[in-house]
Amino acid sequence: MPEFKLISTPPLAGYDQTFGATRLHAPADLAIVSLAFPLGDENAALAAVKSAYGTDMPEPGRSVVAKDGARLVRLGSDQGFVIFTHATPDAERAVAKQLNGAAYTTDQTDVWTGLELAGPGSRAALERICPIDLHPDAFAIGHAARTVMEHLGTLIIRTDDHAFLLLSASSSAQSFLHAVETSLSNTT
Amino acid sequence: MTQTNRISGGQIDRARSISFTFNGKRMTGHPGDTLASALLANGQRLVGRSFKYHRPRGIFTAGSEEPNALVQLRSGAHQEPNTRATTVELFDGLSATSQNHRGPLEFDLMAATDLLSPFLSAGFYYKTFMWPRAFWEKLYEPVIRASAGLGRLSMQDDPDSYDKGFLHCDLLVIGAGPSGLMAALTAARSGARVILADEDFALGGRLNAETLAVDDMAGADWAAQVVAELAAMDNVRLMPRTTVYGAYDHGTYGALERCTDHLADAGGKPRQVLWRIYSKRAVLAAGSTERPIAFGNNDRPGVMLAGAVRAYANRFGTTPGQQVAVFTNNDDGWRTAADLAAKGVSIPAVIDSRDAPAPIDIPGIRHIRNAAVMDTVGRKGLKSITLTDGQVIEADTLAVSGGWNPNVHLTCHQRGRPEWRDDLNAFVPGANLPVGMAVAGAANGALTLAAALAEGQATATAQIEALGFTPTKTDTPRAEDEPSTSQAFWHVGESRKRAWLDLQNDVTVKDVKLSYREGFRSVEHLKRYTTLGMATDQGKTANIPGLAIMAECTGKTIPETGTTIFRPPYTPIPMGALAGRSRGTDFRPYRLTPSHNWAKENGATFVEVGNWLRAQWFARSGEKGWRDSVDREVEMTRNSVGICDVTTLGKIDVQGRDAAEFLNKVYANGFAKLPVGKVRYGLMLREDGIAYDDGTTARLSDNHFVMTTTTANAVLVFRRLEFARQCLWPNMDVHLISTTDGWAQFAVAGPNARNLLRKVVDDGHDMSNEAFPFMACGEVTVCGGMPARLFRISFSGELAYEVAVPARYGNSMMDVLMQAGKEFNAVPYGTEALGVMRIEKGHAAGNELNGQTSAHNLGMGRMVSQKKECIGNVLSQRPEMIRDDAVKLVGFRPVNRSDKVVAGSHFINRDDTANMDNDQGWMTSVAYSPSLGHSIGLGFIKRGDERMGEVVRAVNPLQGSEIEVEIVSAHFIDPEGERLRA
Amino acid sequence: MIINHPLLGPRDAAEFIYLGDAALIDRPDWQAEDAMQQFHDYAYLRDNPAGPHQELWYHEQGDRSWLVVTRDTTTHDITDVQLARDVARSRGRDK
Amino acid sequence: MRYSAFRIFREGLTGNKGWKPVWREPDPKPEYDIVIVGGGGHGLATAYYLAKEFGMRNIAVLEKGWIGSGNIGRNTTIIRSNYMLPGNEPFYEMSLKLWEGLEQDFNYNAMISQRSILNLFHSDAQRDAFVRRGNAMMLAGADAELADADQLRSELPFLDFDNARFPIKGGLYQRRGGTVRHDAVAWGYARGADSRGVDIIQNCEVTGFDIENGRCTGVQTSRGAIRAKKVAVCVAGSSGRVMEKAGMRLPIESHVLQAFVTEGLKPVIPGVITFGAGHFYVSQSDKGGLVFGGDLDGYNSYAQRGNLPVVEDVAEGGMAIMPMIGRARLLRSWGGIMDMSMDGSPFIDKTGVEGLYFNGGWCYGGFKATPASGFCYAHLLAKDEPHPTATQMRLDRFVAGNLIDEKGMGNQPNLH
Repeated sequence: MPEFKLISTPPLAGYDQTFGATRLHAPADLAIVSLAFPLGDENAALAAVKSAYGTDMPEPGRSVVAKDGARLVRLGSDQGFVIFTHATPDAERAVAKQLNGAAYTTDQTDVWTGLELAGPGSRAALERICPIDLHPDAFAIGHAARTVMEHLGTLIIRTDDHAFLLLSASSSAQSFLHAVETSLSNTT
Repeated sequence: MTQTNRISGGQIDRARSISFTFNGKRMTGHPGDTLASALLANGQRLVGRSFKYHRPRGIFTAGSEEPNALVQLRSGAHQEPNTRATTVELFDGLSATSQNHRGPLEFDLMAATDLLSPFLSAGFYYKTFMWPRAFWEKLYEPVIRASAGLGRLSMQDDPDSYDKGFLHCDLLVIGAGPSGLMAALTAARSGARVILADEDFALGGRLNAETLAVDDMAGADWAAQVVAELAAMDNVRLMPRTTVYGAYDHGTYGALERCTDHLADAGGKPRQVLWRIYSKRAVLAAGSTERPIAFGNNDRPGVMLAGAVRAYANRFGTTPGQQVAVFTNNDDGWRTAADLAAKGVSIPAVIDSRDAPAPIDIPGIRHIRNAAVMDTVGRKGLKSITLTDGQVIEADTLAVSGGWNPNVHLTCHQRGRPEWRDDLNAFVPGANLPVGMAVAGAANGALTLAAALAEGQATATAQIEALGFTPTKTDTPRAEDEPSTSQAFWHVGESRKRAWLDLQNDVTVKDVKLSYREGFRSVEHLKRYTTLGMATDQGKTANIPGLAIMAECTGKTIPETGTTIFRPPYTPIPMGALAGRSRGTDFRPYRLTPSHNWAKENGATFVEVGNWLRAQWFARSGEKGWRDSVDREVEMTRNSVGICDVTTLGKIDVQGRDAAEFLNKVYANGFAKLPVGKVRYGLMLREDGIAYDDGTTARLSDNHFVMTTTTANAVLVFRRLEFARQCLWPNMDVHLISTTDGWAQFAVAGPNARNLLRKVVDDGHDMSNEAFPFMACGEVTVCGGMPARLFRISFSGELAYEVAVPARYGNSMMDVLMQAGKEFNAVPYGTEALGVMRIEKGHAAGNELNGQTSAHNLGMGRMVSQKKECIGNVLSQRPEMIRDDAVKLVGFRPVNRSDKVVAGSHFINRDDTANMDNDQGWMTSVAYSPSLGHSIGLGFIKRGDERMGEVVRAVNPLQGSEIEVEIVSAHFIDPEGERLRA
Repeated sequence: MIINHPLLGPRDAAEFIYLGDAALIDRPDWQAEDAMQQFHDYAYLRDNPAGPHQELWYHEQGDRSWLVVTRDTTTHDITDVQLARDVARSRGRDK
Repeated sequence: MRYSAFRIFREGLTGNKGWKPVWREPDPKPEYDIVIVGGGGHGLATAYYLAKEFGMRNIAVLEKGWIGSGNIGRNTTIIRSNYMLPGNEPFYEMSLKLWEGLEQDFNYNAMISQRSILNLFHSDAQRDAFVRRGNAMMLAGADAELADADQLRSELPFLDFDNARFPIKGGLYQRRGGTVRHDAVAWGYARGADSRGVDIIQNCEVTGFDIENGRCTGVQTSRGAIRAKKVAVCVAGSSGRVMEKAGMRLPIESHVLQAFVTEGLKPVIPGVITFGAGHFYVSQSDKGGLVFGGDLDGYNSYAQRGNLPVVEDVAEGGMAIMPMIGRARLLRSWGGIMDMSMDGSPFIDKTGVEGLYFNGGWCYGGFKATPASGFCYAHLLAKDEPHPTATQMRLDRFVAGNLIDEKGMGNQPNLH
């Protein structure tokens, strides 16, 4: 038996703060697996997604929540993410198994760090860093966009009326957190 | 001081008093005052000195166009130079000082300059100060520089914070005067998303400064009512204290919101927010700016624009003086006389350049027709005026109106040119407006109140209809079309005294005439030669009169003479606001490696590598300098085993049926036949044949590769690969995704690397040299089932591996590797030791792959396949790039082993003179080699590969050194590669 | 500037990286007899009109797609945006 | 009319009535020996040196608008010769030497101020590259000086040494670098050329070239046809547009570069300072404005204006190295169109058409090159062979692969 054990220490683990009535926290055990649809076999891949998750892969810029709680995000014509809760480092294998080789999969869990922003002040805070129009008519629940905030590439998803999931690169997690915190404290 | 000039009325809160100081003098004002209105209320007429002649100056306007009343606001690090007193909202404890004088404001020692003015005409400095040559920099220029400039920076870091933001709307309304309010109201009631921005702290524009009625209400009350309605609507965002300063492409506007400037203390919040507003449509309702008339000594404190005088009286309950004469060429000036007379202020005369009856009946007024002011008296404050017929009238204030210029600025920020309207004697917006913009109200030449209200409504209606909204019916408010005729009358020709056009830069009518005489006749030449319109107010009150005088000289019309181009910003924007949060350590994000915390706890010194922070070395107690640490890390690694976090290298997951063929096209060397389970070094070229990036790519399965790139080029390589995939070979089944941050990757290097890793890699993975030889790779598990990737690659030249685990386990992995290595005396090493070992091994890195060197230069020319299609191979064969006498990468060692080689030295043959013609090449990278016990270097030198053993000079005149170096192989250590294959 | 992405809608051009003339899609045949001359022209002689210009933009802070944007270089007005991959295919590029 | 302090004194006493136009306003003649297309800095300098150094007088300079309306009047006024490559450095050093005697030469004060230029570095690799550059400069006879962080801290205490994202590790000085009053350069050359008989013709746009049998014999203009033995195009920023009329494609793209100035301030910044970890360089004008700039907007453009992201990026760079400028206000921004060449270096060359010559591709380095560009172009026009410092600035250099790529960015014009 090996004598060594590896411990998981994601960069923002356990972060949870409120700013007025708005909460900012790092969701635990967020797993992300990217899907790429093979050229010419896109339909087979989309069908495999549907049969695995019980819902159609959405259009680019949109996301849906599947029955099992996984969120399917379509990032481009041939690429998407599956975002779900999964603690162990085998998220990619789990998704690959469900899709049975119909899409190329890559583990993205550790590429990203996640922050959930929820509460009445969330949009005003995001106005300070996010160039995307977050008015509910323009960016409804489920909408997803990759953009840049304070020099950092960020994927933003509206998860509820006043709630957003933000994903940004894990190596710059502290700077990203600083950017969002500053926005909240500047607007609270 | 007491508020001697307060009169009745106005929108100030007389119930509360505010204390402030000007030049240390304590004064009081009221909430609702600007600094300018409070200074006037306190009888302070002299507020500053002009730029060139240091002439005494007073408040001239009531808005952001102010040329004279620039002060230094606040003190210490908060000191803010060149601040317009006319836009500063008064707050308790405000302190301001005047600027641009030596000695007290009243007795400026530099005022003597004014006496020399005959010799200081426009452009005089181009004609002198040339002899002797050295005197310009040593004498003339320092004197000029010291007397030029206006306010002073504190020289301390700006203590305030700034923020930025992004707003989106259907309709942006710029300006909240009568037309802007109507535009916003019309659009908002129809359900459109509206932003209404105005630079003033009180919305309403001129409605707050006039006594005109709207819907039988006082204009200011009507404005307040509309503002209240808008404020209650959730599709409207009201933005007072916000200047829309620039119109950019595709409906994007820049705006500056002043959040805490009106407070004594920012309270930890951003002082200002710089907004980028994305609008579908915009209505420019920026109003108009009054212009002066030029006459002799028209720059004295007390000479003011008539509309400003009215604004001080009506909005701020302040008269600038006790005897206010009016000089006008239009009807509007008369309203100043009417409004002030109604408040009991004495009006000695209204002088009208026109020979026409009074447009407004003011009981008892002295109306002097067909006349003009020729000169004034009163050095530090107006005492009297002299008319063209010689009569002298006593007055402490002269309200001047030369007509109104529509504020067309934002219409010109793209390609628009304004058009002249003879009936207004003014430029109005041209046809070529920024996309999505329409103009309404005074900004569009609708200079009367009724017209402005109607046009605001009509313009907004058209704008939102175009967006698909159905406007709700709204009645146009009732207002009068007040008299507004004017005469083209620009300057008083009878004046023999200097008549000012640009008050701040001291440009007079004579200067414009001189400019004409010397051939500077195009508007841009006029501006550049005389500096007309180049001061902090950008000539808002000066440009048109200046243009009119040039037109007189040339005998052309004003529109034939031209107009200067308006450029952003509309009013000046602090640098701090433009930078927002990106300053200090927040200038750019930090990227941290997975083992950052471990490194911090273990004494690492960090270095910036792009946005990454990497461990540079790990100092131990007793070590005297960084070299001690680095030498030890190298020696311990080469003797046993060392561990380095190499996560920063770019990692790209490449998958697809055509992945192998794709890699074969983007690398210069072959990749199509790389076996599964193997890694290969790859060299990428730019299309022009220059070396671009290098790294290793591993084949994990038939359709799955993992590419590594250099740290610096990770993003750029990814971009290029996407270009190749989408644009060049769009029918390849290949997919890319970055995994740089996903895997914590560690180099484990040294003779004990395998022994160490055997303790970490789970049983069942054969680590033997036979089963897992040099350049092998595979997916393994470590520490009891953790998925990991193992690559047998070596940058150090030692037996080495790179092992990768999911990044969230990286910090722990570093710890585990060190624990497992304890028995081998394992050492963590940083980027310095990494660099030393790669130089010892002769690997090219950033200093060699600098975008100027080809595979031929790097000694890798033969790697570039000519037997396949790949990026860069064709142009790499151009004759000048494969010359025999090209520079080649080789090693260098000092002939005298105790000499230190220096990167950046140039090579000169032994007997040649050190000059550019004899330049043989340059040293790229150097290190002290603990393994060899002396300094070594890599460098490019002509025909280097043919010159082994030759001694050349490495000259470094920059640092005053020159040594002899011997050309040697770049592979200082283990040239046969036995160690890495062990 | 705003680029109206064919899949994602209007986005600030700051999310994009500019490359240049869309003729960079038309990479010459490496085996042509005059390949050197063709590659020289391809790499160094690009369209530089004062007027409508077909050009390549990369949505780096977005979906990583390359776009062919038709934009007037004198006014910055954008009249057409397409996925570069579609354009490349329509111009006959393959594998 | 010779300018002097005495003349100013005399004119001052007589109401400044005696000043004469700085240049005449002649009508174009039907034919010239040399027609220079473009009345910017380089074109006027070319005419000046042709007349003064090469004895040619029958010359016209044709300007579409007003002279100096192109990049000579919309740059950040910096002069320097801190180049590295043999194809460049001798040329720019020659230019700097010409600057050093220019005002006495053309009797016009262009306020040449050698207040130094400093390039900051923030990493060891950057330092190594600057040492290589500094040594190349010195080998070419220019001056260079390496400063460490301690020296800079004492000389420029307002830089951010203690809270910087990318700490300043030192800098490469060229003390002879500095600034010049840009408009005055155009006016000084125009005055010097005019007084030697050169016809400077404003508001005269070239609409076509008369090319017959591979030979250029003149130009068509908005003021009629003008015959010429030689036609010299010198319109950087508009090169693509103009040479298209001669049927030529150039290895040049047109890009917009923004520049900025703040309100006037009492002296704070001694020389020119450039940031090495972001896009920002700055100097302070004699009038007190901080003149600064940064990177290209990045896309092909002939519109003389830029967009917000670059404005903000440049300001970020400024605040990153000198946070004392937070309360200085940006007064004005403008855009110039740059001839961005494929390797970042210019062209002074004959074309494939006999009698038609080309000068352009200056990227954003054209201002400092004005004297040498004019001199070398005049040399080429007068003698039909390149000046020794400009032999590599050929239009066909990419065919053979003879790149002059100071930045190592390759055939990507917006990265130079």
